[in-house]
Amino acid sequence: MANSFKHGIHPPEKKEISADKSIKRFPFAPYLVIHLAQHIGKPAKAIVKEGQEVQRGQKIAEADGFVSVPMHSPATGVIKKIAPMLDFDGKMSPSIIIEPHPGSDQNVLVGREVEPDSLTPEEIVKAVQEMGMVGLGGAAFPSHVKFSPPKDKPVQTLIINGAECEPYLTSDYRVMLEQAKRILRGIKIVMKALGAKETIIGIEDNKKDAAQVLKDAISVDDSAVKYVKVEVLKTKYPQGAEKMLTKALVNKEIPSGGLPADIGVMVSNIATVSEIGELLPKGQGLIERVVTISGKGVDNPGNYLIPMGTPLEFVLKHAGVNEKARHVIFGGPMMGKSAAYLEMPITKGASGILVMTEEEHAPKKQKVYPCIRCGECVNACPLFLNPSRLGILARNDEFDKMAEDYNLNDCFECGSCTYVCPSNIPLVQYFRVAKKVLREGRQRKQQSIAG
Amino acid sequence: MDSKFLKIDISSSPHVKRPVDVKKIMRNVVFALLPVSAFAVYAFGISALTLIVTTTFFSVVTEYVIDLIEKKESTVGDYSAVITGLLLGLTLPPGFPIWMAALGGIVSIALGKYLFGGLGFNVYNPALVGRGFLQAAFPVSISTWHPSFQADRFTSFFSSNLAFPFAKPTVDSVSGATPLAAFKFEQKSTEVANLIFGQTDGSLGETGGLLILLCGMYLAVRKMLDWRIPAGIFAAVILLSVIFNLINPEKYPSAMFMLFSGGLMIGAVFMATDMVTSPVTSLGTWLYAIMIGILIYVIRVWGGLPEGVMFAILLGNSLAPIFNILTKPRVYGTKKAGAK
Amino acid sequence: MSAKTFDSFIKPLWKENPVFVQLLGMCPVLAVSNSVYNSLAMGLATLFVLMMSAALVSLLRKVIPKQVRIAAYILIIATFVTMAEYLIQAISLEVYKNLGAFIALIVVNCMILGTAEAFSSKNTLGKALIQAFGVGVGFIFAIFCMGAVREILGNGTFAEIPVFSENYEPWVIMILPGGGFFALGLLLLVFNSIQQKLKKKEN
Amino acid sequence: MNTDSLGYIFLSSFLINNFVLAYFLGICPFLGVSGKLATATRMGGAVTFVMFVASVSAYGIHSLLVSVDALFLQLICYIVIIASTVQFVEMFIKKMSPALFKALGIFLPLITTNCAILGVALFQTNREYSFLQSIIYSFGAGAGFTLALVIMAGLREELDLASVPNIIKGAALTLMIAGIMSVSFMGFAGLGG
Amino acid sequence: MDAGSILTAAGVMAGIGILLSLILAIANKKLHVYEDPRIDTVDELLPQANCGACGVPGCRAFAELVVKGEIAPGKCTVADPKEIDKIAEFLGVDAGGSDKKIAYLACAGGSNVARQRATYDGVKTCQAANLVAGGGKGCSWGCLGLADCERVCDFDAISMDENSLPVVDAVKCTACGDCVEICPKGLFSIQPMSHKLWVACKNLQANEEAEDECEVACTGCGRCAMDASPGLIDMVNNLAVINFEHNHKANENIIQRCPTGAIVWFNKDNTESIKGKNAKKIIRKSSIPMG
Amino acid sequence: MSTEHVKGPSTFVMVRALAGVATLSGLLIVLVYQLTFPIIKINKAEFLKASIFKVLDGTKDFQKFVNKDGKLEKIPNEQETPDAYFACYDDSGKLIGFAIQAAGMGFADVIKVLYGYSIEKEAIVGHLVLETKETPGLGDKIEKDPQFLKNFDELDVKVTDDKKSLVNLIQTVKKGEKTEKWQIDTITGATITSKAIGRILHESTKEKIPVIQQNLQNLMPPRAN
Ligand SMILES: Cc1cc2nc3c(=O)[nH]c(=O)nc-3n(C[C@H](O)[C@H](O)[C@H](O)COP(=O)(O)O)c2cc1C
Ligand SMILES: Cc1cc2nc3c(=O)[nH]c(=O)nc-3n(C[C@H](O)[C@H](O)[C@H](O)COP(=O)(O)O)c2cc1C
Ligand SMILES: Cc1cc2nc3c(=O)[nH]c(=O)nc-3n(C[C@H](O)[C@H](O)[C@H](O)COP(=O)(O)O)c2cc1C
Ligand SMILES: Cc1cc2nc3c(=O)[nH]c(=O)nc-3n(C[C@H](O)[C@H](O)[C@H](O)CO)c2cc1C
Ligand code: SF4
Ligand code: SF4
Ligand code: SF4
Ligand code: SF4
Ligand code: FES
Repeated sequence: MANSFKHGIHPPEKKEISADKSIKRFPFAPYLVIHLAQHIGKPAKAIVKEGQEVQRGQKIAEADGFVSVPMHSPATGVIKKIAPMLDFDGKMSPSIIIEPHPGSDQNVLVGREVEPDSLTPEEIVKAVQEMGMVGLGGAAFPSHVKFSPPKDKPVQTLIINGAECEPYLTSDYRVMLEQAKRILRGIKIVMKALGAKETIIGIEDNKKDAAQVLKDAISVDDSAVKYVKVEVLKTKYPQGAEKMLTKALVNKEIPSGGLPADIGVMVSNIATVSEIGELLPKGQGLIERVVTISGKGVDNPGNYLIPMGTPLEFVLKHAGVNEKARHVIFGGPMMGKSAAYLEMPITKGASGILVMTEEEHAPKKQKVYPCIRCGECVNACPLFLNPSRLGILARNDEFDKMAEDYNLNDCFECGSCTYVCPSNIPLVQYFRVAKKVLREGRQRKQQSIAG
Repeated sequence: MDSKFLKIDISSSPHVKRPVDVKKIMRNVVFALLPVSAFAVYAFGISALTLIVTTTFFSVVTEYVIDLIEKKESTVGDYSAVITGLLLGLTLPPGFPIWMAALGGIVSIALGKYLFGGLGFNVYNPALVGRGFLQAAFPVSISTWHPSFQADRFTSFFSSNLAFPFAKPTVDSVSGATPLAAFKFEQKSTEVANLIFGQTDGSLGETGGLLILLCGMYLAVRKMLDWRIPAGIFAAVILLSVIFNLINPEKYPSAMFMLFSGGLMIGAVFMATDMVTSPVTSLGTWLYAIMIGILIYVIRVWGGLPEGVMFAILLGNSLAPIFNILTKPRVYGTKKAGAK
Repeated sequence: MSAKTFDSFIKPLWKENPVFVQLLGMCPVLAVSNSVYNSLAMGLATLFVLMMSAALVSLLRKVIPKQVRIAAYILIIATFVTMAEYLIQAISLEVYKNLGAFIALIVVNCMILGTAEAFSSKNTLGKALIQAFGVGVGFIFAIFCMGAVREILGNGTFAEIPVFSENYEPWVIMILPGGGFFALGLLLLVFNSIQQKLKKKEN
Repeated sequence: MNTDSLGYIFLSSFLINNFVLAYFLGICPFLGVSGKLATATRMGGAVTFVMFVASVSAYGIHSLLVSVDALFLQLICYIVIIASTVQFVEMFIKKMSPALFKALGIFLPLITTNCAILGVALFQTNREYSFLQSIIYSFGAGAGFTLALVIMAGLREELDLASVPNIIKGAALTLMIAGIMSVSFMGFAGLGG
Repeated sequence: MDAGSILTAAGVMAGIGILLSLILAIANKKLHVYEDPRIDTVDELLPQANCGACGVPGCRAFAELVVKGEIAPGKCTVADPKEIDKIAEFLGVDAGGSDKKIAYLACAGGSNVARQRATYDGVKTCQAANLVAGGGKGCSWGCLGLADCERVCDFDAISMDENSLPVVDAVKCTACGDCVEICPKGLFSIQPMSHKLWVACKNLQANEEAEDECEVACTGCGRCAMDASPGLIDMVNNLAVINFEHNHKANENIIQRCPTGAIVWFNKDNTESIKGKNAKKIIRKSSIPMG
Repeated sequence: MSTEHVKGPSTFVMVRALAGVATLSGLLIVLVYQLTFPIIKINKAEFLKASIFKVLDGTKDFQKFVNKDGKLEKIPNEQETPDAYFACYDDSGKLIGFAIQAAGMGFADVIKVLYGYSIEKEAIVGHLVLETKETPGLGDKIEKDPQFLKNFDELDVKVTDDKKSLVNLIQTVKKGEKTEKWQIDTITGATITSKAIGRILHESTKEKIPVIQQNLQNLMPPRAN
C-alpha cells in the first residue's frame, strides 16, 4: 500500500487539463511589478532608482536582514516607478515597476559561477539567500532560513515534496519530468547545507511516470543512489502538506507549534530544489518560475515559465482567457487565493493561476444550512481537529474557546472540511477570521459572524 | 491600467466543493424510506397509508407554521421534516388512531426539533421524541397490534384508526401480538424467515427487515449514512444474543430473532443514524452504537417492556455529547488528546 | 396596609412568582401536582408552614443572632413541617398518603427559607405574615396551574369532575414524571411569553 | 431479582426510579448546576458524598430515636443532623485535603438543604432498610443524580451554542429536556423484576 | 398528655440546639472578608454595560477604582452624565467629565459613489470579506458595507444607510470604541465632538486613480491644506491629514475648494456633515454598475 | 475601616438562642403530636379496618396474628409488623377468613396488595392494592378493570390433604384463556402488572395458606377478646 496519512479527501484531480503540456516560456509583459514583500519575512530594500536601466538578472533590491531575500530584475529594461502597488490582500505594497525594453535580447546577466561541492554549508546558505530563493511550494518562506536549522536540532532527512496534491496544478509534475538532473543537483546542494543523511522524494501515485523518471535518474547517478529514494504516496489531499508528508514518509508528527527540524526533517518543494540545482552553480537569481495556468476560463492552459512581476492581466490575455472566466485564483483550488485586481503580478509564491468558470467553481451563494453534525469534516480533517465544533463556536464568537479547547491554531487552512461539508458552512473562512482576530488580540464583544 | 475586461468573483478557498448538500442527503433518505413505506402499505393497507401520510403532513405543516411564527425563511424545502414524519409514521402500530398520529407529528417537530432551534440543533431524534411522547401518553393504543395481510386491508380501516379526535379508540377484538411480546409474555417464538420477509405483526415499518437493510445499504454506499452505527448495534446485539442463547436457549432468543424482530432494524438503520443526534467522532460513533445495542438487549431481555429500541436510541442521544467529548481525537502533533 | 406592604403581597403572585420567576421549590411543584386536589393540598400545607414560620421568625428576629439564623430558621421550619405532617394525618390519611414524603420535604423547600431569610427576619409580624401569604398564594397559583393542566390532560377531569365526554382518551404522560417536566416547561414558556408581551407593551 | 437485594436497590435508585427523573428530587441543583459539564461532575460527586453522609447519620439518629421512643422528632432531627454533619465534614475536608475541598467544597453548603439528600434519609427509613441497604441506596441515588446531571450538562453545553428560541432558553428548555430524558428512562422500567 | 415524651422531646431538642450552636460558633471564628460597601453603591449607579471603554475590565472593577480614587467617575463614557454626577457627589470627588466623544467614520464611499471591482461571495462580514483579496472594493481602504460595526455596537448607535455606509448617531454613541476595534479597514476613530473638520476618506491613491475608484475620494490635491492655517492639515501619501492639536484653527472655509467633498464640516450636534461649495454633486442613488 | 464591627456576639448568646429555639421546637412538636396522636391512631385503625372489610365480605372485626415457627400467635392490633395475618370474624364472632398482605415487583416498582382468604370457600375472594407506582391508566387497571376483578370472585387455593401445600398453585394465563379456578386472566395493555399480581399471590399463598390451614384448629373457637 502506498504511504499515506489518515483522514483527508479526494477532490476530482482535473490535472489532465495541463498535465501533458510541457513547460513553455512566456513573453514579457509591457510592464512588470516586483513587490518587495513577496516572501515571508522582512521586505527587500530597493537598490535602484526610478529611471535607472537594469539588466535581466541584475539585483534590484537587497535582503533586509536574515529572514529576507533580494530581488532580481526579471527583464532588461528601465525602472519606471518605485511605488506601492496592490497585492493579494488588496493592500498597497511597495513595489518596483520595470518596463522591459522591447528590443532587448533579454540575456541573463552572467553570474559568478560556483562549484557547489567546494562550498561550505554556510556559504551555500549565503548563496541561496543571494539567489532570492524562497519556497516555491506556496508559502514563499525564504529557503536559506530553512537550510539553517538550529544547531540543537540537526536535520537527518531531507524530504522533497513532489506530491502536488492540489487539483489542477501540474507545474511540479512537469518539473519532475523535465528537470530530473537539476533536481538531483539541487538535492545534493541542499543536503550539504543541512548536513542531512538521506533524502526522500514523495510523489503521489497519480504521477507514477514522474516518479519513474526520477528513479531512473537516480539509478544512473552513483552518489544519489546511496541516499536519495523515491516513495510513492497515495493520491489524497492534502498529501503535500508538510505535516502529512512527514507522517506518510517517516511516520513522525511535527509537534504542534513546532518546526520540522524538531523531528529531524526538512521539507522542500521539488521546484525549489530544481531551481537551486540550476541557478546556484551559475550564481544567478530567481527571476522566473514555472506556473500552471489552468481552468476552463482559459483556452490555452499549460505550464509556463513566467517572469516574476508579469501582471495577471497580461498572463490571462496571453493564456487566452475567454468570456466565461469568472474566478482568477492564485494557487490551487483548495488553498488558492482569489484575485480581485488584475494589475496584480506573478510572485515567487505563485505555483498556479486558475481561471475558473462559474460552473467549475463551487456554486455561488450556496444555501448555508446549520451544522447537522454529520461528522464528515471531523473525518476529513487531516489534523484531527473538530471543524464542526469549531464552526459552531465561531458562529457564537467563542474565539478564545476555539483556540484553547479546540486547537484552532493548529488548523493549516487546508479546506478539506469546507470541501466536504454538506451544510455548505464556510468553515475555513470562519477559522481564518477567528485566527486573525485572535492574532490581533482584539478583545471583541459579542458580534455574530453569521450576520 | 485598464483591467476591467473581466467580471470577477472572489471568494474564500476552497474554490471547489463536494457536490453533496443537506438537501440532497435528505432527499435520498426519503427515497430510501419510500420502499419501506410502500411495503408497510402493502402489508397493512390503507391504515398504513393514512397513518404515514398523516404524520408526514403534520410534521411538515408544523415546521412550516413555526417558521412562519418565528419569521424565519421556510425550512420545509430541506426534506428533514418529511423524514421525521415518515419515520414517525413507520414506528406506529397499524391500528393507531389517526388523531394521535397527527398529534405525534406535531410533537415531533415542535418539541423534538424547534424547541432546540431547528435543524441541526435538536439533541434528540425528533421522530422518537414524538413516538416517546405518544408511547407515554397513549400506552394502550401504541401497544395494540393488528395482524398484517388482512384480506380487506385495502378497503377498510381498523376501527381504532378512526377514533374521533381526543376520544378513546374502540378496542378491536382481533388484536395480535408482536413477535417480541409473544416471546416475552407467552414464550412463543416466531419463525425467523417470517421476520425477515415481514410476515408478522408489528409497527408499520418494522416488519420486513430485509427491505430496510437493503434501503440502508443503498444509503451507506452513497455515503449518506454512517455504516458504523448499524454495524455497531448489530455487533453488540449479535454478540450478546449468541452468548446468552448458548447459556439458555429457552429464555434467551437467537441472534437472528433479535435482529429481525421489533424495531431494531429500522431503528439501527434509519434512526440511530440520524447524524444530528449521533456523535461526530468515529470512535464516539462506535461507542454510541454499541451502547445502543447493549441497551436494546438489556431492555428487551431483562426489562419490563418487550421492546427497547426507542428508549435505547433516546438514551444514546442523551449521551452523544459526552461521547463526543470523551473521544476527542488526539490532534496531530500534540501529546495528549486535545492537549494544547 | 401601606402601598409597600401591599406590593410585597402582590409581587410574588406574578412578577416575582416564586416558581415561575425565581424557580424556587420546584420539586413539590413537579412531584405532587398530578391532580388538582393533591396540588391544592400541597399548596395549603406549604402556605401553612410558610406563614407559621414567618410569624415565628419575625417574632424571634431580635433574639436570634445573625450567625445562627439559618440553623434557627431550619429548626423553626422543620417544627412546623412536622406539625403539618401530623395535622394532615389527623385530618385525612388519604391526603397524607397521596402527598407522600413531600410533606416532610417542605423543610428543604428553598422558597420558605428564602422568605424567612429575606423578609420575615427583617419585618414586623404583620408585614411578615402578609408577605408570606403573598409568596404562599403565588406558590399555590403555580402548583395549581400545574395540577390543573396535568389532571385535565392526563385524566380528563378537573378536581375529579370530568371535563370532557366520557370517551376522552387521557394523555397518560401528563401524570407520569415526564409529563410533569413538560407541563412545567410549557407553563414557564407561556409565562415568559406573556411576560415578554407585557414588557413590550410597557415600553 | 429480589426487591430487597442490594443489587436491585442500587439499580432502582440509580436508573429505574432515578431521583431526579422519576421522583423529582433535587430539581433545584439539577436546573442550576447543569450548565457546565465540569461543574456538574463535581457537583454529582459532592451530592453522592453528602447522600452517603446523610444516609449514615440518618440511620444512626433513627436508631437513637427509636430507642428513646421519640420518632415524632425524626424530621427535625434529620435535617438538623444532616446540616451540621455536612458543615462539620466541610470543615474537616478543608483542613485535611484542600485539593478535595476545592473540588467539592463550594458545593457542600449548597447541597445541605436539598430535597434529594433529605429524600434519601426519609425513604430509607420508610422502607426500613438495613444499614448496608441504606448505604447502597444512597450510592445508587447519588449515582443516579450524577448521571442525570452529567447528561443534562452535556446536552446543555451543546445547546449553549444552538439557536434556541429566546423564550425557551433557560429553565424551560432544561425542563423540556428533562421530560424527554424522563421518558427515555422509562425504558428501564421493570429491569431486574 | 405524656410528660415523659415531652421531657424527651425537650431534652433531645435542647441537646441538638446546643450542639449545633457550638459548631456554628466555631465556624463563626473564621471571619468574613471585608469589602468597602461603597463599591456596591457606585456599582449600582454604573450602566453595567461592561464595555471596557474606560480601560478597566468591567463596571465592578471600575467602581472599585473609583472608590479607591484611582480613576475619575467621568471616565465612564457610557453612563448618563447625571449618574456620573451622582457618583461624584456620593463620593465627594470631582466628576472629571469631559467633552463628549463619539465615533467618526473616515469613509464616504457608499455603493453609489465607490466602485466594486469584484463580487465577493462568502461570509457576510467585513472581517471575513477583508481577508478575501481585501473584499473586492475598488478603493482598498474603503468601507466594505457589511455592517460589522452596526452589529457590534451595543448601543444601536450605528445604522447602515441605503448605500451600505454606516451612520453614527451622535446621541446614542457612547464612544465605547467597539466599532473602532472591529472595523477591518480601521475606518473608525473616537473623536471629541468639538472636532468639526473631518476628512472622510483614507484612500492613498492620487488624482484620477483615486477618483476612478470612488467619486468622493480625497484626490490628494492639497487645496484644503493650502487654505488652512499652517500645521492644521498635512498632506501625507496623497491624503489630507488633520492635526487635531491645532483644532482651534479649524474653520468652515477650509473645506470649500475640495473638488470631491472628501473633507467635511460637521454641524453643531454632528447630525449632518457639510461639504464644500465646489464639491461635485452626487446625484446617483443606486450602486455603481460593475465592470 | 477595620474589621472590628463585624465581631459576632458571644458564643453564649448563640448557644442560648439556638438551644432556646430547639427546645421551643421540641415542645411545639410534642404538643401537636400529643394532640393528634389519638386521632391519627383512630384514622389508621379505621383505614386498616376498611381495607380488610373490602377484601373479605362480611367481616365485622379482626385480630392480628404472626407466624412463630409455624404457629400463629396473637399480637395487639396496633403493633406494626410487615408479615401479619389478619383473622376476620363476622358479626357472630365466627372466624370467616383471613386478610393477608403481600408485595412484589410490578412494572415500575414494588406493588403491595392485601387479599382476602375465605375459609369456607378455600379461595381468595378479594384483593386491594395498597401501594403501587404502576402507570396510571394502565397499571391501575388491576384495581379497576371489572374483568380482572372477576378473577378474585373465587380464586381457588385448596390445600392438599396433609395441609403442607396447595393442590393447585395460582397461575396467570393470557386473557380469555382462563379455564381453571386457580388461574388469573391477565389484562391486555397491562400484562406486566397483572402478571405481577399473579406472581405475588402465587408466592404468598404458597407459603401462607398452608400455615393457616394447619393452625385453623387452634383459631376456630370464637375469639376471646
Ligand atoms: C518564524 C518561522 C521560522 C521558521 N523556521 C524554520 C526553520 O528553521 N527551518 C525550517 O525548515 N522551516 C522553518 N520555517 C518554515 C515552516 O516550518 C514551513 O516550512 C513554512 O512555513 C512553509 O510551510 P507550508 O508551505 O507547509 O505552510 C519557519 C517558519 C516560520 C514562520
Ligand atoms: C494543505 C497544504 C497542502 C500543501 N500541498 C503542497 C503540495 O502539494 N506541494 C508542495 O510542494 N507543497 C505543498 N504544501 C506546502 C508544504 O507544506 C511545504 O510548505 C512545502 O512543501 C515546503 O517546501 P518549500 O519551502 O520549498 O515550498 C502544502 C501545504 C499545505 C498546508
Ligand atoms: C409509559 C408506559 C407505561 C406502562 N405502564 C405499564 C404498567 O403500569 N403496567 C403494565 O403492565 N404495563 C405497562 N406498560 C407496558 C405496555 O403498555 C404493555 O402493557 C406491554 O407491552 C404488554 O402488552 P400486552 O398486554 O398488550 O401484551 C407500559 C408501557 C408504557 C409505554
Ligand atoms: C441517515 C439519516 C437518518 C435520519 N433519521 C432520522 C430520524 O430517525 N428521525 C428524524 O426525526 N429525522 C431523521 N433524519 C432527518 C434529520 O436528520 C432530522 O430531521 C434532524 O434530526 C432534524 O434536525 C435522518 C436523516 C438522515 C440523513
Ligand atoms: S481547514 Fe483546518 S480544520 Fe479544516 S480540515 Fe483543514 S486543518 Fe482541519
Ligand atoms: S461537515 Fe459540515 S455539517 Fe457536517 S459536521 Fe462538519 S460542519 Fe457540520
Ligand atoms: S465601517 Fe468598517 S466595519 Fe463598518 S461596514 Fe465599513 S468596513 Fe465594515
Ligand atoms: S460601537 Fe462605536 S458607534 Fe457604537 S457606541 Fe461604541 S464607539 Fe459609538
Ligand atoms: S425544592 Fe427540591 S431541590 Fe429545591
